Amino acid sequence: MSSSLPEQTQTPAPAGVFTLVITGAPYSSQAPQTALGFARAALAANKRIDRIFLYGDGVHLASALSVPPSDELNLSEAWAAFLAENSIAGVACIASALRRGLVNDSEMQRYGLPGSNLRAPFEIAGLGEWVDSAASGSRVIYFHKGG
Amino acid sequence: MSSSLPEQTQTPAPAGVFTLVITGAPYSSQAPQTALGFARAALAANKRIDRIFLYGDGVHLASALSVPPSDELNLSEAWAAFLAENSIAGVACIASALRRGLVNDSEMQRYGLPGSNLRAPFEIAGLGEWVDSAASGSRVIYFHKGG
Amino acid sequence: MTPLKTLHILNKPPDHSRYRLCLCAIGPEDGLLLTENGVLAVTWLADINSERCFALAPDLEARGLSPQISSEQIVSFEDMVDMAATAEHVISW
Amino acid sequence: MTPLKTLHILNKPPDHSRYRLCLCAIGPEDGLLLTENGVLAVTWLADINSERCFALAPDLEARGLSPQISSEQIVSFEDMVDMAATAEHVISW
Amino acid sequence: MRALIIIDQPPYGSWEGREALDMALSLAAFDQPVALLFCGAGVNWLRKGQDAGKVQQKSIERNLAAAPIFGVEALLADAGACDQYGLAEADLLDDVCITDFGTELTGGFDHVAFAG
Amino acid sequence: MRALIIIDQPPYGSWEGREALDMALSLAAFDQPVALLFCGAGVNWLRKGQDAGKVQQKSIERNLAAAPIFGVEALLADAGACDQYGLAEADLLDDVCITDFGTELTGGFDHVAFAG
Repeated sequence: MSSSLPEQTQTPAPAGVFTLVITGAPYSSQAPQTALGFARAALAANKRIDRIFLYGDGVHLASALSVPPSDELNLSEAWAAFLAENSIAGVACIASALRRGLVNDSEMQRYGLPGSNLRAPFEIAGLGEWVDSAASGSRVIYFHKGG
Repeated sequence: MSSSLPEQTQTPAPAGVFTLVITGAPYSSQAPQTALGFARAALAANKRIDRIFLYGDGVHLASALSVPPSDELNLSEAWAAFLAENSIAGVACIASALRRGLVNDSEMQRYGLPGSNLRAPFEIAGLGEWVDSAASGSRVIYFHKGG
Repeated sequence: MTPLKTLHILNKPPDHSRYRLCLCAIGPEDGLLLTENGVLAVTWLADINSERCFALAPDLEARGLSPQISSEQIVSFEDMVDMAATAEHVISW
Repeated sequence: MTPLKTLHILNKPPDHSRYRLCLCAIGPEDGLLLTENGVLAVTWLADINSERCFALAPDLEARGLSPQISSEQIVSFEDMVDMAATAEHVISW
Repeated sequence: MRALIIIDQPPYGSWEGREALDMALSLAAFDQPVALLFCGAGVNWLRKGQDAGKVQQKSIERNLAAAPIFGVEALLADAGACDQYGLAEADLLDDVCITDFGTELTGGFDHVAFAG
Repeated sequence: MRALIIIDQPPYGSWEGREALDMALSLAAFDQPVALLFCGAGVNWLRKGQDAGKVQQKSIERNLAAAPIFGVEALLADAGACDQYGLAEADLLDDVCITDFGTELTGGFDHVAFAG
C-alpha cells in the first residue's frame, strides 16, 4: 500500500484532476482505447491526470511483449508513449498483475521467474495508489470491458 | 498454417479422440479449470487428446510468468504439468498470442522484444493446427469464458 | 440413455445473452449440460423442466446448488466426457 | 446545460445484463452517455427518448449509427471530459 | 467520501467479485467509508453452503464475514436479484442487508464502482 | 465436415468477431466447408456505412466481402436480431442471407463454434 496516503488526504487534489482506472484488457475490450481518447481530451482541456491505474484484466495493457499486426494500433505502446510524454504515472495493481503474468524485474527476482514483461514507464504497486486517488478528491473514471 | 494438414486429413483420427480449444483466460474465466477437469476425466476413460489449442484470450494460460497467491491454484503450471506428463501438445494460436503479449524465444528475436514468456511445453503455431484437428475427425470441445 | 443428437454445453448464467440464444437452439433429441455459472439456471425453475437437462456436480457444489436439482440430473466430469464422446454433435455456448 | 447530478457512462450493448441494471439507476437529474457498444442503444428507440441521453461520436461513426440519433445528442471526447468534470458524480457501468 | 463497490458477476466464473472485495477492503483499511452491494447474478456470492474447493478455488465466505470487522460498513443485496435466484433471507450469509437497487441507493454514495 | 462459425458479439468492443472470421477463413483456406452466422448483437458487424478508423481499428468490411471468394459458403444473419437492431435488408452489406437462428439451422452443421 502507498505510504503517501496520509499526506495526500491532508492535501486534497485541486478540482479538475482525473484518475483513470482501466479494468478491460486490450483486444478483449475497447477500454484502453476509449480511455486514451478521454485522456488526450482531458489534457487538451487543461485538466490534470494524476495517474492511470490498471486493475484486473486491465494490467495486460502494461505488457512489453504485445506485437499486434503492423496495420493495427499497438495500444500498449501508444499508452506508454502518452504517459511518458506527459509525465503521468501508470500503475498496475500488483495482485492483479502477478496472477495474470505481468511482472517487473524485482518481482521476477523475488519469485524466480524466467523473465519480466512490464513496459516502461508503467510501474507495479498496490491498491493503495487507487485509494489515494479516490480519497484525495480526484475524479476517478472507470473504463471497464464493454460487451 | 500447419504444413502437416494434408497428411493428417488422409489419416483420420480414430474415434474417441478429443481436441480441447480454450478461449477463456485464467482469472477472467473458469474455462481453463473446467477444461482441465474434462481432460483428466477423458484420459481416465481411456480417450485420447490429440492437442490443446489456445485461442483468443485463452493464450494467457500459456504464460510462464503468472504467480497467483500461494493458496490459489496456479492453472498455467497445472496445465503445463498435465501436458508434459501425458505427452499432449499444447498450442497457442500465434496471431492471438502476439497481440496479447505471449511470445516464445524465436518471436522475441524476430520482433526485437525484451523478453519471452511462453511456458514449456506450450508451443506457438497457426490456426492450421486447429483446422487439422477439426478436419481429421477429432471431437473438438470448446471452453469459452462464462459470465 | 439414448445418445443425444446434439449436446449443448452452457456455461453462462441466465442473464447472459448467449444463455437465451442457447435455449433457442435445443431440439427435442438434444441434451443440455449446465457447467460453471450455467448451473445458476437451476434457480430459474422454468428453464430446467427437461429430462435431458444435466448439471456438472463440482459447479453445483461450489455454488451451494446441489439441493435444488434432482440427483439424476447431476453429472460428473466422467459423465461429461461420455456425453461429449457419444453425442452426434457438441456445441459449447 | 445544467450540470448533471450523476453522469452514467454506459458501454454495454442492450442485451447485456449491466445495461438493464444501469437503466434502473438513472434519476431525473442524471445524464446518460453511451460509449463503445453502448451506442447500439440508439437502435432500440424506446430507451433513448430522454433529452439527457448522449452518445460518443467516434463510437457512433465506427458503427455506422450517426444517422440514427439527433445531432444535439452526439458528443465528442472533449464534451465527455466536460460532462465528467462537472457532474456531481460519475458511474461507469 | 462514501464509496459503494458493486458486484454483479456470479461467483467462481471470474475473479471480478474477489477483486471488488479487495477494493472494498483496501478502502476500509485506509479508513474510507465503504459498502459492498451484490446485485444481478452477483447475489449468488451470498448463498450459504458453498464449497469453493470443488472448483479448486478459495471460499470468500470468511472474507465476507470479516468485512464488517475490517471496517466495511454494510453488505447489501438487491431484493429483486435475491428473488430471481431463489434466495430467501435465511439462505444468505449473516450480516447481509436486503435492499433495493436503484437511484435512491446509488445516489447516497459519492464514489460508485464495479471491479470490472 | 461442415462448419458453422457464429459471431454474437457486437463490433469493435472486442476482438472475438475478428478472431471468428479468421477461423472461418482458415477452414476455407484448407478447403473445409464453412459458413459464418451473425446473430444477437453480432449482426451489427453487417451494417453498411461503418467507419472503423474512428476507433483506430481496421474495417472488416473488405474481409467479409472477400470471404465468399476465399471459399466461405455463406454469410448468414439472424432475422430476429436484424429486426431488433433496426437492420433492414438494404442496410446490410452485400451477399448476406437473412435466416432464422435455431435448431434447424445449427442442426445442419457438424461443427458449430464461437470464437470466444
